[in-house]
Amino acid sequence: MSRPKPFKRLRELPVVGRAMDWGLGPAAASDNTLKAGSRIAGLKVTESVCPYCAVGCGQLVYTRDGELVDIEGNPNSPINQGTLCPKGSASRQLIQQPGRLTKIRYRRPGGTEWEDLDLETAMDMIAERVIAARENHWQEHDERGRRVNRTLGFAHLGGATLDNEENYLIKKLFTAMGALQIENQARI
Amino acid sequence: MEIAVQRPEAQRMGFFTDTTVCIGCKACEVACKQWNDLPADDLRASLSYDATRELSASTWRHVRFVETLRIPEPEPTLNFVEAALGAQLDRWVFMSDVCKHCTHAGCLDACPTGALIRTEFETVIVQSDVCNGCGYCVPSCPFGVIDRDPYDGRAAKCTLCYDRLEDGLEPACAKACPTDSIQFGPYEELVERAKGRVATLHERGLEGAYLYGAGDEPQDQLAGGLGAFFLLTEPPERYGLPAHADSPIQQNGPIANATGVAAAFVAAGLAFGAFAAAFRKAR
Amino acid sequence: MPGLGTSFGRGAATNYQQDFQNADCIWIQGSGLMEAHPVGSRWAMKARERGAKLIHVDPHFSRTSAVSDMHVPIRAGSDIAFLGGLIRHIIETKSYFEEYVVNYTNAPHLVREDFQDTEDLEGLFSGFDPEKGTYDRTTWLFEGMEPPGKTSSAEVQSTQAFTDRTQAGETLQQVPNDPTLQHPRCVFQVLRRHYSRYTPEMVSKVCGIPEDQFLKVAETLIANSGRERTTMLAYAVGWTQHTAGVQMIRAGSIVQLLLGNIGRPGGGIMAMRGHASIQGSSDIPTLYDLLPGYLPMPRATEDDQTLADYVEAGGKKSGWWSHFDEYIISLLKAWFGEAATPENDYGFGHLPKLTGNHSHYVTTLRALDGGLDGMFVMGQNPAVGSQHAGLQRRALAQMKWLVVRDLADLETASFWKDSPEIRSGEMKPEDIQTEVFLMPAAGHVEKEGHFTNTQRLLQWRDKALDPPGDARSELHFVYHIGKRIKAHYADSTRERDWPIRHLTWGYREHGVHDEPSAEDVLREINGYDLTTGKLLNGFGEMRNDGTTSCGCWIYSGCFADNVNQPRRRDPGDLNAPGGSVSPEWGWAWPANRRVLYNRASADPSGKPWSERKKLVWWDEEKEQWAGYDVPDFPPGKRPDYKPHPEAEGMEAIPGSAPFMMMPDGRGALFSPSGPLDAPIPTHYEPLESPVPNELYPKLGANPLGITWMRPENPLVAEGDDHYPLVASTFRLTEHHTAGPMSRNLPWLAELQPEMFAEIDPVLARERGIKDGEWMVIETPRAEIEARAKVTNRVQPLRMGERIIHQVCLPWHWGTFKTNPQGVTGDTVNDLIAISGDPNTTIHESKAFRCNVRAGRRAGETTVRLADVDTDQDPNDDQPDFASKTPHSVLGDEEQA
Amino acid sequence: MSGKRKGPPPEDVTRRAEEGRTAEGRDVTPAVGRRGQAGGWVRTGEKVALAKERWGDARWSFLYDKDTRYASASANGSVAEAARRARGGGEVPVAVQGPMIHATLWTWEVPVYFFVGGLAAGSSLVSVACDQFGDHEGAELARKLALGAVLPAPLLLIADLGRPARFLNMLRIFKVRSPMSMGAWCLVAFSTTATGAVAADVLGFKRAGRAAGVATALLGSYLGSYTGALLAATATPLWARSRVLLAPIFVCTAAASGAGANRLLQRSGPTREALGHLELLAMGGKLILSPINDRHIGSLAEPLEHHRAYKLSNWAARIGVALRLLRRGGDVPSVLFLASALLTRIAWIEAGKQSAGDDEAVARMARR
Repeated sequence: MSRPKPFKRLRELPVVGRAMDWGLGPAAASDNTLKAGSRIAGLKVTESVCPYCAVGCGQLVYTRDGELVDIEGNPNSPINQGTLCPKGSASRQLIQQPGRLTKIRYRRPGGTEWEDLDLETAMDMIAERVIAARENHWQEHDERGRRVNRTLGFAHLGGATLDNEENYLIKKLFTAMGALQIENQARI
Repeated sequence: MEIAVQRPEAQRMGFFTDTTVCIGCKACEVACKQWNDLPADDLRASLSYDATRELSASTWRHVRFVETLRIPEPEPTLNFVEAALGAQLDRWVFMSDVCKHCTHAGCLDACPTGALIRTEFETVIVQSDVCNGCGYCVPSCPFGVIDRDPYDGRAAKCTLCYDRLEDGLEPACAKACPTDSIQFGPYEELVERAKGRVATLHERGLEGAYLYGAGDEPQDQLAGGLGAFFLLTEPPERYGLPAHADSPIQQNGPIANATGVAAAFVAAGLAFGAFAAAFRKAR
Repeated sequence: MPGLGTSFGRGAATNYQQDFQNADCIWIQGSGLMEAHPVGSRWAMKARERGAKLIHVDPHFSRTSAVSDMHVPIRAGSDIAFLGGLIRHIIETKSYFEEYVVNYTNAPHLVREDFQDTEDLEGLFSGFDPEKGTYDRTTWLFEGMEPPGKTSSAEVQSTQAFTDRTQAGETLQQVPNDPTLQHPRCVFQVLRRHYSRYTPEMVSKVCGIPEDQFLKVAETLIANSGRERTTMLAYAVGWTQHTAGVQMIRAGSIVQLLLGNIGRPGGGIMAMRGHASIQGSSDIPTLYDLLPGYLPMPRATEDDQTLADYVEAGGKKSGWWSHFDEYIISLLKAWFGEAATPENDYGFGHLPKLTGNHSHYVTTLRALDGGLDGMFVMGQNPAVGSQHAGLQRRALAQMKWLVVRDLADLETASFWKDSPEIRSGEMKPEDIQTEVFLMPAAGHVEKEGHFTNTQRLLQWRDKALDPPGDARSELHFVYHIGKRIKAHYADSTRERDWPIRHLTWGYREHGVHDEPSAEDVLREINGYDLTTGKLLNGFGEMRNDGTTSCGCWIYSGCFADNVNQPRRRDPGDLNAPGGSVSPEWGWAWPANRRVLYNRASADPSGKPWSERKKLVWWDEEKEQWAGYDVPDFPPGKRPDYKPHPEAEGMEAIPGSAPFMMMPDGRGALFSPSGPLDAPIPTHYEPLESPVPNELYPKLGANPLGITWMRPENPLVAEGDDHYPLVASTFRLTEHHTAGPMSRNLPWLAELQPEMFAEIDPVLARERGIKDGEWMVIETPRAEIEARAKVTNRVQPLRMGERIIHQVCLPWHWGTFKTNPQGVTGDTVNDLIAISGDPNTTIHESKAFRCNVRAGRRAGETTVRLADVDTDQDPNDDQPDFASKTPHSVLGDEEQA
Repeated sequence: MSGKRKGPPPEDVTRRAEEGRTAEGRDVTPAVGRRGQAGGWVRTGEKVALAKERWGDARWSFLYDKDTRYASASANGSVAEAARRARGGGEVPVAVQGPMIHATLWTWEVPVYFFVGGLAAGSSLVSVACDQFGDHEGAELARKLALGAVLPAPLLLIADLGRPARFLNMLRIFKVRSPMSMGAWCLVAFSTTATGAVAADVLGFKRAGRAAGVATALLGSYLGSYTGALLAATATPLWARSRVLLAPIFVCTAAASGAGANRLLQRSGPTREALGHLELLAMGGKLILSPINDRHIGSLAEPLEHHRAYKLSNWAARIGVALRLLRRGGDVPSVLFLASALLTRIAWIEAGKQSAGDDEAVARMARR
């Protein structure tokens, strides 16, 4: 194998050698380079937890004026110590994903396209429908005459990426309404 | 000296990528894209589990999946079934490839605009505000790292997270790596640690473990020593790495230039000879 | 996770992920640890660098296998044969940890005389009712025990899923026992006989694992267990998703108990769960059969008509469950506040009652039959992620309304517009009468709240920014829907509306969106002392007189001292002895214990088994338990404490019995009234298996395995040679479950852009399938196409004379994408029948039969179901549930 | 990947699909990345919250600390030896799993530039020779030709750039090490002196014209040869292994093309004859050097030898030489030599791409 001896020798020569380094060094540095720094310096940080698998990696969320700038691992977390897997590393893109919904989409029965719907209207409509489903399918007693106070008119299927607080309210509200078919990913 | 940004307290920083603890998760690829805000590449069918296939202008970390499993020849014999039944599934090696930040950097030597510079951390970066996309760095890299973006037109590659380094942060890939296969730190310490790792693996019987790009005698160095070096367990070609490499300009430039200019003068001599002959005859 | 619950007392991972580093051997089976939990495997990799051995038992050679010391290819679904082989080997070579087994497990207990084993009954235990397809479990009890409750076991079967309502009413310290383990009816001897035929040769024949490889695994586990060493077992859905899933986990638990690995550092069983808060969503369940804290959902039976009945049936006289009444009463107080009084049974009677199985698949069929008005789907994608996804999509089309909440559009919300059934013309948008509300949800950084991770660790997320536009958290959604519903019923006087009117709903609102305070909800979950108004410091402070409230008893203490404990962020000194526990980081249930049953890390006298493996010990000077972790034991209970024969509650647990959730304080090798399908795990084939059951040829699959014999859910008939291959699904690191969280993210999509199938070279050659080209995978339900990956990472298995080929399928793809850089692919779940484990109703997706061929599929994936006639009465939800095994059971044989 | 893609990049398509979408208080532009640069470098001088200073988060390693057997404290001498074992030996011991290196992205503009540059360089040499032997008219014509040939060169080079608007950055630094930099400067200087020479000629400053011609020719010696050196100083096996003879071969074709072009246009009989000798010698040189080089680099030459342009260039050269030796064909040989010169350059560039894509070849080269 050949070694770059001629180059090395050239570089050791008095004048020519210096010339071999022309164009390198400080003259080449650009303004952008000289002002390089991480874009998260000085930003607000919030401690969070990765939403993907159940490992529970700590995340640091850097934001500037209410906009998401960066999500990376939390070095303090004894579980992940700053590391993240590819999904966790992509979680900024999860939040800022193409196709992220910001408006309600409504599809009327038999409809062929989505329509827009105002949030408050949608909430009212949904409440109406849950109430109707409860009323229409209310069972006071089962066929053997035992008290069951329930409705099988509507169901819930939740992902296991919901917060415990959210699951708690879901279970609490729907159970109070008499719903039984409350399920989640744990079985899927 | 080559260093373009002078900061007195700076020292050489590097990557040590230990393939023996890599689980092939590709966190480094995504963490790099996230931090550097790089786009996904055009979709490609994957080979093995490797859909990225190679380093590119928008993929600065790339996990290679080294298949050591051979699919038996499709001979319709009983032996074929036997071979498949008995196949040893003991090796499937992953290696997170990255720019080597060479001491003798081919891309740096080649760059006509000064877009490529050596930083105070002795890493090699492309200054995106300077690069005009001449493309000469692309064939000048003996490791197939730097590439010119087919849409954007500028060359781009790993900066060892130069911006993060400036603020005392470790590079995004090294930070993300769940099993610390990618380790980052002051170069000299890193090399010492890597050597210790090789020694440990040898003690454990993994004789094939070696460092690619660090800890070599001067005559064996790869490109003068690699700022980002690797611990490998198979011959380098399995990972798409050359057994030997140097900055092509340092290796071939002086000779090629010398013979070229010499040839030009020979040509001039011949021209004068031809003219002399022709004009003598005419006279 | 009843497999763990019935073995040890709590249905959750026993240790914590960082504890992998303290293991001497990590045994991964039914899990792709490195693929599915890359960061969790960080600690396994650290263990490896500390000298631990890694063993991976899995149908295909994955990234997990690549970094393990040993990969053992196994036929999907044959795990119990393998585990039974280990149990036999450990017993026969006397390699069990004798002192541990005698003192900490129920090995010495004597089983009733009328108990008959599968070895006597060709695969069935005594008490099987061939008519109902269920067991009367009376004969499984220990000598002198009476069956719990008043409810017949058939009814228990139909309502019990996921609950730990087990061994109710037992008082066990009087059980006759033989500490020498010699009595022929003692559990140890029963176990020994039960597994006597699970020889290495049999393992090889059933699982396709060569004998020497099996023995190497057994020897490695044995060598790395005992006083000085511990082995940790990691499993995941590779075990749960079988019709004998609970039994697989039970079998793994038995191995770990025999080796003495439970309750010890670097030991135990890590149930590697797949979603950010899937542990949390069982703890605070959105599950039909549970109330928070694993309290069973009341049934319509006489057991649960009144609070007193419910407590009597659910509580236990000894062990921790003797506090049962405190938990349910405090829960009712949390929900109904002032209105819950002793006079009205705290409103207990108003809770809806179960009469059968109302799990997801039952509900799906109900919907399919037109019996469901509407459904809320929050952060879920059943059109891809649920089994028999084609059926799911058809069921969606039968609902009146559907509310889908997610970050972006997905298959479930757009089933009426863009799905295989729409493309095939089977369904037309104009004909689908489902009204769909697709609501934008808030992302994990756009709301606050907490997740419970795989190690029972509650971790709080602070909110970093507001959700965009009309996106809102689920908390916001449920809270504000709740407000509307409460307003609607505010003036009602009807009895049935009592719970809604009195439901406590007074959470503070903040911000421009009137977001309810998540911390207020967490405080309610933690519970209050209603006499002082102060937050409870733990479940120990709870009372049964209505003076405490608590939304989830196992989480009580998470807001102790008015501090949001899950928000604690001090990792501590990781390098200190025992520092890996990090007790000040977040908060783990129960009572911030990081290693469950850690009393077992000390010997019966309270001394650590060894210096190397010390975790919790008896401090004689301070007269209490001490250690690196919070002791999972009454802190002042002396190790030599012996209960009085008449003692009840925790008083009945001796100082040497580490499993205080169990009535006898001992780990269950034999589970008399735990799982419904077996007191000791027995090898059953998957519902769809291409081979007969080598051990019990007359039986085949789990006789209690649930399936739905409906035309839309066809199973491969026995003897049908058209589907000779075993298929199994697995996860890829680069994608997440049904894909909405990864397939539409360009950074992840590019890493695994296409659905593929891994097959071995022999099969590929037989079928003319070429690497990288298209292939079709076919089952009676559907056919899908995928890129072929012909690789030795999947091996043909030799099982005796037979050679079995396996097809390994990652399952993350669906047919819809939100942006041009997203990726799509055929849905594996289109292939899979709905079925269920009898205990959990978790389906069998890890082993089913299929066939493959080269080329592309002919039509859309589930087109073969288009003409199936569905004619079922939607209200007939009882009969079709009862388990009907497609394989012949003994009763049929006798008739024939 | 090929050199340049038309149309917007995929992530821009994704981004544009969502243009105009707004959400109260939040920027909902999807985060799908931007090409060609590392995102957002800003120096604020402030600290990064919750990060340990001076790379503290990267301290060895969180994972494999002293409580593991990860690495022994002291390494023995076997480390360098292990690497030598793995990397030593002349043969590649295993199947190569590429890709190994990237091929050049240059398209047709570059070989054409090489051609016109060579032609210009050759012409500049001819002009000096003409002056020397008294054919000043011929010299002026040669100088015009040199200028004419070099004029499109910058345009070709600019067209090949990924960012043509930044052409001037080529002159941002003077980098002796980089053949590309030196070539760019040389091209500028050559163009300047060539323009000066022609201007002087036209304005009647004969002596100045001649002096500028000499300077142009001196620069031409580099302009005609550096292109070969430029290729040879890369990692592409075919080029790198041809480092001794590639530049001389390019000089030969440059001289031949310069001579050929001039011969077609020159009027003076002796000059034409001299140019005929020169192109014959130069092409002959190429025909001799090329096979020597091919043999020297062995199988690495295959992509070149199999390339159609290369075969054509050789045949053009051979027929031209034969015709010239037989004194037949009039101007045809000169045309053939020009064609050969262009084809040679095309062949070398294209074969270089193939060579770089041949992982086995790259691996083999690195072993020897």
